[in-house]
Amino acid sequence: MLQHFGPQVINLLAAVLLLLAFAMLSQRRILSLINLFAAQGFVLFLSTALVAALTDQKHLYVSAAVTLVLKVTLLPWILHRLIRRLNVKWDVETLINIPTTMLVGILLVILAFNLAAPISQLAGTVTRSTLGIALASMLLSFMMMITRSKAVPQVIGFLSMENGLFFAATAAVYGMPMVVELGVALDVLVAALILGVFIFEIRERFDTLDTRHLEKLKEH
Amino acid sequence: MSAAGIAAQFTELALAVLLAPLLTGWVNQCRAWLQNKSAPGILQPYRVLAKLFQKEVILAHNASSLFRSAPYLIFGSLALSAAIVPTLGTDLPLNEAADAIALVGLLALARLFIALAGMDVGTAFGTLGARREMMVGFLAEPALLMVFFTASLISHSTSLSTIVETIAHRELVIYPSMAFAGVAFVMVSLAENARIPIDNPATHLELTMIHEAMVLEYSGRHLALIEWAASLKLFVYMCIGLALFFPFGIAGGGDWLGLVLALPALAAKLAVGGAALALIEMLSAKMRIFRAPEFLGTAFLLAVLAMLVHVMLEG
Amino acid sequence: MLAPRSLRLASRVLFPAGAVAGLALAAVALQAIFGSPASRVLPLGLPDLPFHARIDALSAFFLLLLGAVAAGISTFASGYLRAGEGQPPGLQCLCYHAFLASMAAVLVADDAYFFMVAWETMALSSFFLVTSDHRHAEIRRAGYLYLLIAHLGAISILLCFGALQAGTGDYTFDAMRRIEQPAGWATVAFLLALAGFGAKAGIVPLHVWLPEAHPAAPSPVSALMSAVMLKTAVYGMLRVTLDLIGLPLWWWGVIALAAGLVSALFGIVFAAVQTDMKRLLAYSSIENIGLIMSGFGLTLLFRGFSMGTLAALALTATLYHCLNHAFFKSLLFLSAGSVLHATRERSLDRLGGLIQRMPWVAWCALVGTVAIAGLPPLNGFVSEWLLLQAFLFTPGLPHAYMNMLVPVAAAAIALAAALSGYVMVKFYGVVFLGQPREARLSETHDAGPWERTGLLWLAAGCVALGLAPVTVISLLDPITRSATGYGIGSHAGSWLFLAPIEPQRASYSPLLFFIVATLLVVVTWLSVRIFYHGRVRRAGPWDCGFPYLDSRMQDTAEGFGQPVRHVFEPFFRITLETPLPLDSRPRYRELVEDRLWYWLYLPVARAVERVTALVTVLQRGRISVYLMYSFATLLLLLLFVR
Amino acid sequence: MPIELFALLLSPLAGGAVLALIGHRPRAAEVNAVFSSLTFAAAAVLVARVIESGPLVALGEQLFVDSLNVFLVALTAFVAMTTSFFSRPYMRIEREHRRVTGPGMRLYHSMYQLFSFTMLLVLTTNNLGVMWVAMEAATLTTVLLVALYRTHASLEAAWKYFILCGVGIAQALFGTILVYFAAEKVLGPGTGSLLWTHLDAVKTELQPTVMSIAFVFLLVGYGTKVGLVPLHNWLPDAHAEGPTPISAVLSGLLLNVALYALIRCKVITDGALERPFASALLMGFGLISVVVAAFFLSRQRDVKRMFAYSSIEHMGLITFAFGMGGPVASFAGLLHMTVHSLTKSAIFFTAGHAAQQTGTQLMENIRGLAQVNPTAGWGLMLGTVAILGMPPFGVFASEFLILTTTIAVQPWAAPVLLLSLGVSFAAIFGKVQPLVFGEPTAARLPHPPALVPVFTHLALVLMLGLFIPPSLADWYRQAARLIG
Repeated sequence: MLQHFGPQVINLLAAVLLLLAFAMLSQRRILSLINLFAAQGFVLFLSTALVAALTDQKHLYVSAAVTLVLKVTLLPWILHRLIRRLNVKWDVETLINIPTTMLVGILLVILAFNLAAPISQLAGTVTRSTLGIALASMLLSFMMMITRSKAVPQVIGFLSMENGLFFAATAAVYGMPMVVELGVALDVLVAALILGVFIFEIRERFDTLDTRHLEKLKEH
Repeated sequence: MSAAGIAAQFTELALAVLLAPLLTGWVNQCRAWLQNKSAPGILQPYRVLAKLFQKEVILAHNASSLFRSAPYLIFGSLALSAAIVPTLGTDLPLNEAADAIALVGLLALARLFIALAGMDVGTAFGTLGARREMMVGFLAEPALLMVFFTASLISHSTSLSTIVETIAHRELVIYPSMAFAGVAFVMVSLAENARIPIDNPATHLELTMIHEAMVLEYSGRHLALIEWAASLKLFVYMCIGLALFFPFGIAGGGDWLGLVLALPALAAKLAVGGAALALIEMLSAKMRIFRAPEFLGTAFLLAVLAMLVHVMLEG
Repeated sequence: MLAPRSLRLASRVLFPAGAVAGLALAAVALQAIFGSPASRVLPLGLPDLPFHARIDALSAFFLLLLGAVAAGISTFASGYLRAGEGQPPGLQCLCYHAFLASMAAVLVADDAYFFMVAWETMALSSFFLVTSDHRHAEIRRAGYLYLLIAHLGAISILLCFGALQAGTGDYTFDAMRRIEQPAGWATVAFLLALAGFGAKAGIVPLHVWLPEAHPAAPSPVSALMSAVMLKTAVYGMLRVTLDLIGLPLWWWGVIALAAGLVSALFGIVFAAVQTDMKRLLAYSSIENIGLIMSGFGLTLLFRGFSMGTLAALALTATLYHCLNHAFFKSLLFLSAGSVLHATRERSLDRLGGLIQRMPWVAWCALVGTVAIAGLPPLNGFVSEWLLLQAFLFTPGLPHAYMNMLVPVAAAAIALAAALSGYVMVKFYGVVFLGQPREARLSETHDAGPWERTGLLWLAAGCVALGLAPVTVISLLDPITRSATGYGIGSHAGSWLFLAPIEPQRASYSPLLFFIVATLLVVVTWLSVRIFYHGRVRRAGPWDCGFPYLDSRMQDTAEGFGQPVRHVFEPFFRITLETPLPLDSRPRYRELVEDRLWYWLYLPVARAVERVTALVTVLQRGRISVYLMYSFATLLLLLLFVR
Repeated sequence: MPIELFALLLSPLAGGAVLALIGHRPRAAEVNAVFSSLTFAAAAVLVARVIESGPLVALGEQLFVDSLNVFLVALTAFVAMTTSFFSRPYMRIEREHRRVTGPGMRLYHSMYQLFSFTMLLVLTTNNLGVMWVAMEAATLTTVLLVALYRTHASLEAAWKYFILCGVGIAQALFGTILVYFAAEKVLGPGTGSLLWTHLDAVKTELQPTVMSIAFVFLLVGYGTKVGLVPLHNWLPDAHAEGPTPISAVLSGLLLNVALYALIRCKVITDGALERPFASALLMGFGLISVVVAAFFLSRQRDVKRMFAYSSIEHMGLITFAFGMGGPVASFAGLLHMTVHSLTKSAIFFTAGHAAQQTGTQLMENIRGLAQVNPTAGWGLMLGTVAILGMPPFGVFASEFLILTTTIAVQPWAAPVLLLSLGVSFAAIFGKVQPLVFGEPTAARLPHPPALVPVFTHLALVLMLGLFIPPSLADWYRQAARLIG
């Protein structure tokens, strides 16, 4: 039963992931943005666990556990604490309005799909069709970083891009070797900590988190 | 290098040095007649020289050793140029030593020293004269060189004797290029010898004088030597003119008879030349100093034209 | 050795050692001219392109030139150096000898890498010397301009070597000599070489650095740069065209001739209006380099039409003028240096009457002036005479149009020579003769013993080169034979008479000429002395009876240049400030500038400025824009990949 | 596992840990120097072993050292050591000027050692995944150092550096995943198919389209770290705002390490694809970088920012050389990497010292360095002359080789390269000359600067310019053959 339904459930999870990426792209409020990020982490955990079950790869369970701990609980908690300490409740300012970003997002998805098409035929893994979706979600989060002017949304965009990459790994190759998975997870954690430190510093020095003030270093 | 050649060389030199003031006297004589004035006599330049040699030399306080040695250098170089130009015979020992370009260089050397001497005492007129002399110089010298080049293109050689021999002993051919060169040469010699259109030899009018301004500070025997050198320069220019354009009557190599005959021929030609010079001076008026470059520019242009004409027509 | 503070060590020991080394180099070179070309591979350089060194006749001649002139200049420098000016003496001494060594290396280099290393080390060490007194802003500007144009020249020389190796990848000169470059690549190589070496030699469009850099350098250095460094550029030109390219095309000669003539006239006309002693000499170097380039153009012209003997004559004239210019220009620069050192003054308007205080320097400078003006007994005249003789033979060219052009070229050369006489009278008259224009000039002292020996060595060189042309030409014979296949040394007449082709055609004997001239002068002096008494009385100058004569009534340098400014008006860019008639404090100022600065250099600078403005748009500081760049690159490449 | 390789990786790690504890104490700088020297010693022994006994594999094929990366290991360890010597007086003066606090010093020293550990790990690892992790760790360690002074500008620079490099490195991860995906087809799952040695052995059978897409992601990823032009925007800010030793190490070493990673991927991709797709891309990006960076220079007012742009230009030149391929070009590329690192770090030392003396990095108010402190002034002048490719120095040697091969391989590119080098010469020299010469504005400093490293570097570069020892030459040739 698992072998039969497994691939459809994974495709479903991939679709949910893509939906979450779009949602984050169109989100205006920081708090809900963080919750969406947590949701994305949870979906990633589910898919990794499912793939581990399907192909009984031991190290995938470990990586699923790490994802659960890191991306679903620890990082969102850090971000929430950060928002509370900075008592920042304002909505997310975007550089170009939401409808145009959505349009561009769709174009990106189409591009990602026909780019991933040749690769997925070759993929022997059961979840090969989800590679396109993983690439699409990565490009969408990249897009989110570009269009957001506040520091925190950029950080969240960066972390969701890492989620997209993890999903691509599981989709294409049943996850990277263990030592690489752990290394990447460690890097993401350290990156998040450093970004937190930075946001405090910027807030203290510039007393605003709008990156439009970070523009003095340029050629006159 | 025959004996006749050496003899011709020495007589030429002695002749030039002794007869130069006579030629200047003759030119002044002709000018006076043309202005129907009575001239002071043909030997007047000799009396002036004799007087000046007796006089005491008065030197300015800051006159340097260059000032005192310049007259001798100028006189020596002009005497040498007189020796180089073939007036009596063409077989001259000094012929291999110096050719047309060396002659022009020698005249330029004389001009350089007289200009430096003019600037030495540091008076306003001295430097003024030197500047004007050098301006005339830097336009006249290339013109003279181009005249010589036309002649050497015709005779395929720059040594003066060969030029004279080719022009004198070949059958009479009308060279249009030599015509241009002749006109250019006349204009250049007028400018170089400070004759009327560029500079008036007779007056000491401060603003117009070029040659006189440089020698203002000289006195006594130095002034004598400078005056003598000036007349020697006129004589040299006359001889160059004759050698290039009317070389008939100049003795060939090594025949004594030709030498003897050449003397009266030279005297006659110089007399005619002197008269022609006086006539030209009478007909033209002195130009403003800033018109001098145009005058000499045309001379330079004519000389270059002469060469082009030679290359195109007679090439 | 690096930076000894002690002045004594540098000037008493190191510079004379440099002079002795120069002499030794000259001796070795003299002997090497006649020997067969010796080549050796040095252990230095790139692994697969080690330094190749080779001395053949051409490089031996220039080494001789370098050694002889450097000997004189080094002796002068040992007396010239004084503490407190610019960098510590040790550093200057180090750069000076590095400069000499790199020039020698340029002359012996036999592969592109060694040549380029030596070439730019020469530029670099001379840059440090030029900016030795770097406290003044205009000296820094001059140094910068000099090194920039030198570097751009080096770039075009590197491209020229690229064109010469024509795809074989072998950058040794032997390989370049063997392969037969296609005509197209050979022309590209020639034009690049002309641009590269022209930039270093100071050919007109690229000459702007020369009048800035030479005056900025201390005098021995500017003498060395003017005398020898410009010649290394000529050597480079000769090496590339006559040796590496094999048979040159005739119309290359026309380009070189035109460039040479324009430089000659341009250089001398600008020299006439200068009021700074060393700028005047720098501009006159441009004129002499113009003469050398026109001689080189003539050589190519004859070589193109394979008229061997005439090419040999033109090449002899070119090399002879290189040697002469090295001697008399360094003599003049050194005398200007002594004047500068004695009076601390470089502008001509504050000098004058120095012949009384500095007789030694004055008389050596007179020898230099007569030599550079190209007047008979001395060496300037001999090379000009050879050049004019070469021009006289051109009507034999098969190309009708050429026959017309070359006489005009001869006229331009004659005009340039005459003008150089004018300029030198101005230089000598204003500096040494007349009344001192500044009160403090009265306590100047003459040059020290070391400086005098340097000046005398160079003056003796000028006289010797003037009086013994036939021996010098026989020295040049192996070079012309190797370069053009013919030599005029064998039948250049007996030791006394110089008759390049045959005696009837043209012959000149400087020795006989000099003896007869001195004889005549002595005879006149004696006859005047014997026949008439020698009474002399000192009194005030006559000056047409005007009593209140003072030093300001003399002609200033600017005044002396006025006729040339009037005659050659279109050459200059003159901005005139004349006072109004009712002006209470009338001020007359006339600024003479170089048109090329506004036509060529400023437009290039503005173009670079515009492109920079365009490019800096990339870096406007917004992080989202930067992210956009990276995103766009990714998408572009992905589209491109499929 | 050979002892020196173990020591090579362990000593910086241990140093990082130790200095994390005692980093703020006055003696910390000496400890830092000791650890760096230990690393360099280990590197030297490793070099000796690799030269005479060929490439070696260790730790169950996780670590791999051949002649290519051992040369970079030696270079990295050497420059890290000399920078630690330089940073001793420099940071003490910074601390006295109260620009850095106690904890800041601790952070500085520990991060410095961790940074050299990550670079050495990137160089010696055989596993592409671990290489990516180490590269990301290198970015993380230097981000905090760039923001050490906590000024507006340094925070902004650090933020941009982190975001741009983070995003770039993410692309590289996707590229690595695709490589692993392609390798899995041939070598089967497990860590085996990520090991470079295995990939190298089997690279012709890898699937071409996947490899080309993978290379695109890798190029954008690691290209951002190398500072190729469209992706270069973070580099000038990061190199100009951090403390000088960090700018020197960033400019000198990190760029080389990133390029090394890119070359490892290029070797695999070129093997997989018949047509030289990867080389063409590298050449394109290299040429654009040289031309665009050259034109950035004439508008600069900050000395370290100007030399950062010059680093972009030189990295573009090296990428162009490696893009051309062939033994001579690769040899020139490696030589240029060496001399560029040595000269650029020397320049940053002197420029940093000058900035410290005058208290500002703006070039208008730094004047007359040669008067106040001749060694620093002449060091900067000679460094600038060297970096601009004036012959007696090694930079000209490699530029000569690159240009001569360009004339042979791509004749149209030679004038473009030379003109941009000429423009950069005009710009940089025009700005540095008034710095060194002229009336002095700088004040003397309490502690004499440690300028010995500057002159050791310049001496090495001068030696490489005039005489390349044969042993070094063969070593470079072996490495060049590896690159192909």
